[in-house]
Amino acid sequence: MIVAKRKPLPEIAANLQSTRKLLIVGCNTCVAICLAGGEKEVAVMGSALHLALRNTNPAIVITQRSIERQCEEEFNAPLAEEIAAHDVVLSMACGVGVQTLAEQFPSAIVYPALNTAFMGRPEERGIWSERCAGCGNCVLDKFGGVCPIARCSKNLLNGPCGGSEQGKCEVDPKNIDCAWQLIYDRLSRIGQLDRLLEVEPPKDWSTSRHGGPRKIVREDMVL
Amino acid sequence: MTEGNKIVLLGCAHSAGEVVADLAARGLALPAHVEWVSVPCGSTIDELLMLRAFESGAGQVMVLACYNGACRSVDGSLWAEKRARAARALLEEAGIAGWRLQFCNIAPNMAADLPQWIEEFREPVVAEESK
Amino acid sequence: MSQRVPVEKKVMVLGDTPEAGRVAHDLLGLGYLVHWVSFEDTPIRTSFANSARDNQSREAELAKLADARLAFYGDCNLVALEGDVGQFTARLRRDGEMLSLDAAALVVATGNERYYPAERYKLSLSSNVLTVSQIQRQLDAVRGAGAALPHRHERILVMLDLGGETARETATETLRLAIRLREEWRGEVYAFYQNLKVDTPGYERLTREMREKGVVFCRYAEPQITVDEKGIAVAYVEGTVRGELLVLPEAVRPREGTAELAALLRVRVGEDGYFQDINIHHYRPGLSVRKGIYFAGRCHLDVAGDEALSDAALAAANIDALLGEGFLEPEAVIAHVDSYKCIRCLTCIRTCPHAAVELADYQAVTDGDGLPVRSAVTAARVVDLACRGCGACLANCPVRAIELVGQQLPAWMLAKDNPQEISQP
Amino acid sequence: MKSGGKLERILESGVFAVTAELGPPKGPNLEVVQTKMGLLTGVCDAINITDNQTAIVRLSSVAACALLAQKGLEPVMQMTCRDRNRLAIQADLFGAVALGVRNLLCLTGDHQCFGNHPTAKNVYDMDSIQLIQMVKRMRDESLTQGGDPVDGPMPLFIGGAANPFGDPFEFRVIRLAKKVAAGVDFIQTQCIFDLPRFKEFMVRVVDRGLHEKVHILAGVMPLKSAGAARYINNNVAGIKVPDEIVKRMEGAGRGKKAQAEGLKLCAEIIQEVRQMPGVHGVHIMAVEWEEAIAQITEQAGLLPRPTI
Repeated sequence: MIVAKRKPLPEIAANLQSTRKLLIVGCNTCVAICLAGGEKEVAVMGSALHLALRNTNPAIVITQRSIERQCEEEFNAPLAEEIAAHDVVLSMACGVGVQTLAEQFPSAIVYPALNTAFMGRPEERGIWSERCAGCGNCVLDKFGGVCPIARCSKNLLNGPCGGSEQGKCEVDPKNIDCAWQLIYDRLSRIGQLDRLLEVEPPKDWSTSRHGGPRKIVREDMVL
Repeated sequence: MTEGNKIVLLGCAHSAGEVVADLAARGLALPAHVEWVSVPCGSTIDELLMLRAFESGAGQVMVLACYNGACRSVDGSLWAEKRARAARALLEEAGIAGWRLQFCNIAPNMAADLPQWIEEFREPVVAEESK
Repeated sequence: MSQRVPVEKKVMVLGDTPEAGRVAHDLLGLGYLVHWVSFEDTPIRTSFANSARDNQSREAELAKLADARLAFYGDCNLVALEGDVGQFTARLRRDGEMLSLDAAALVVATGNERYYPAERYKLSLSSNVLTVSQIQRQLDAVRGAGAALPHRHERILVMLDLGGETARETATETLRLAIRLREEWRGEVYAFYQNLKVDTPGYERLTREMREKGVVFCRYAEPQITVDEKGIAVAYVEGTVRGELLVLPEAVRPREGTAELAALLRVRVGEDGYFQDINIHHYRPGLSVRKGIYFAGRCHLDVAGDEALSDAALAAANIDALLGEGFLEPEAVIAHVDSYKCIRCLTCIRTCPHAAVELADYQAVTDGDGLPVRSAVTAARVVDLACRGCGACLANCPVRAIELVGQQLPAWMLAKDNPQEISQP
Repeated sequence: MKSGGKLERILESGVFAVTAELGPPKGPNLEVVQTKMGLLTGVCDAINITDNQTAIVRLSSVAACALLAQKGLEPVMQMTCRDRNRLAIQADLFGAVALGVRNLLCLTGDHQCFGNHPTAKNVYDMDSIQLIQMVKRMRDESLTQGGDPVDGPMPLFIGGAANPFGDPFEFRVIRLAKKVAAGVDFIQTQCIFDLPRFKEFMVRVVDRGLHEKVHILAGVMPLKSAGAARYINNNVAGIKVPDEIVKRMEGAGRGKKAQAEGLKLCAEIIQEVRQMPGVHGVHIMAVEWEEAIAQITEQAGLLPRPTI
């Protein structure tokens, strides 16, 4: 899922000093699951903004809504009237949701309330970590199901570098596992260590963000 | 009670609730500016409850949970403490001094302590008012 | 509004220990059906007989084994535990076959594990350095043969503790052994201690008996033990005693697999590795975090033999307090999930300290004419009978899909939108 | 001859080689480079110029190497993958070769979080092994990474790094073998303090016959104090300073006495590694202490340097 985190309140409030009517729109999919932008966080944001603006903009009226998936126009459509009736929309979705609202409602002022961080999974309750960098050319078959692009600090394809110590990455030994230790352990476990003997050639980054904004067209779904 | 003078006590029914009942039984009602809100356990207390207490007009909020190891639901007091810390950070971001939210562990037999805690908690506000 | 749910008086007891036997024994006495499951192939019957109260004969206890209300399942592997209080289903594997057993409640009485703490004692065992169990076996063998024991040792040195605290169970055994050594071997017995565990039930009586029988007590500050060809020397605060035999208590530790079993049962293990967190008033009497699962004896407490049995009796009494009426009902305050708001994020399931939330398939709802009102959905569900109403799920739900039924809260807290607007007329 | 350079000639002739490290200044102050050049002249065979070492911005290694080449010294240009993509790397290599550089050390590069621009975007378009492979192809097949012909010869002696102290240890020799397969000509190792582990590493290297395919220069570093030893041990991932070395430095006292002990220790380590089969030279990394090189090489009996 997409993992995000709330922006600092002052950064959000700074954009709302002269707003009369604010509509906070949450998203009950990825960002709700990672406890950043679901209905509950929308309510917390509503209260926190009331408190933050109580001296500078006490008359602000805040309406709170949460919808199923903000990246889909169909789910956003019922909000059309309310969006028109508010000065500002504060989106608590990921960057995709924010842009969907902005695209769908061209005259609305839409601000983000979250910092969208990565594609990852919950390691345990309250802890999420990155797993996929969306490079557009999956290499997990070669590396025992551990991604060196997303999980090695230097995205090495012929790792590990010299900074791997006791299974940890030198960039942040407390929090980051050395992806190459994980790759080595996994391949050793499944009897595929020989895969690491080959020199992995430079990656074709054109399928990643480096090839420009990406689009997938499935011809049989398009008339 | 004037706006902003209200103190909300947000507490676990098993410990703080017993204390409040004990005080009432002795004819020692909580001061008028104190609103007592009973929750079943420290686990119930989240940032939203605390922020809303302020939003509803409280100038101060005191969160009361059992001592660690005395919670009927094991981690409730730890949860309440962590949540209070998170709410305090959020209040600070909103420009409200963190000391206005206080977390205390309490046991059912501490009826003698609570009124004193409330008094001490109010001190800075009283000092402010008398200026 | 009565929500009574009838329950069968059927209990599963896990473990092959005297305390497991005591739980089974007491429950049978109270008219319960008992499934007694052991993970080992050791004869469970011995445990049952050993658990007999002093005044009841072993024969009479063994006769009860024929009781149809008691079923034994030895050498089993617990694969999964499904359901909740009132309706647990244990999936067991025995001889490669799967077996399902139902029970309304469950008692864990798996005991602890003995070992010789060589690292802590910094002494290795030899022909003249023996553990309490080793000596006990020698004494029992002689006693069984009915022969008088030859006078073998002039002077026997017994350590009551060494390198830290001794568990109550092994401490009591050591005292008993010291008395037997006096009586049966008639040697001079010196008992060395740093801290006597005087709060252990029966300890004071035993130490008095030891003194009366002529055991000499010596307190030491720092353990100084020398073992060489000449014999053994133990230094204590007033001097040094030399002897021919050194007796050391064994230590206990959580049974291997305790953490794994706890994970299967979704109960907790404390920092010491035994079942249960330390929790002053509710969990000490053998209650687990989960309703309907209890701990008895040495799997969760540092207790000596008799005390383990009384703890087992307490567990049986607790179970009877829960199931004795033949029905269960939910607590006054319980959580409820709005299945249509739930986004299946699993947070409540991961959070519930009582393992009372599960992912469930909600059936479709139709009106009187059979027309659909709500479609089927998969969502979190709070098991009413297992919920303790703490509200941890509610505090963590990211979409506010959970409410506490039966709990009064101010309107400003529950408001779906912000309270300012709610309070405006 | 691959490069025709001095380092290659020395190593090929079987002489025990000495290379040393020169850190360029944090600005365009060429005097610093010239002073350090003076300190290193005659006491080593080639001079490594670091490339934004530990991710701290410094005068570029291309420029410093060009200056060395101009003055008739033998530079080893360090090139990391952190700051340049494959286009920038190749462009800089063309320039360096054109200005007389004949040795290249291919590195992945320290992560920018350790340097003075931690908010920078890193590149890591390629890793060090891919870089080695690319340079070899440029030299031997005269082709760029993209497959276009290279206009002019690329006589480069290709180096790589090896860290015998990183984890997983079993993989370290395999990774060295990958570098050899990719086309590396010489290896400079991470700083060696833990001699038993390095010895074990070299045994595995020799077992695989890698020492016959690549020249291994053992990395050494003089310690200035016990504090420095502890700092390296605690803060530099992939270097371990054994307790006995820390104790020895502690026992030596402070200041000049400690420095003298550090130099002595470094010379001793050089003598130890020189005995190990497969070690063809040493690489001395005296960070911001270039004056130490002359004393170390003197004490280790490595002077005078041959003129080949």
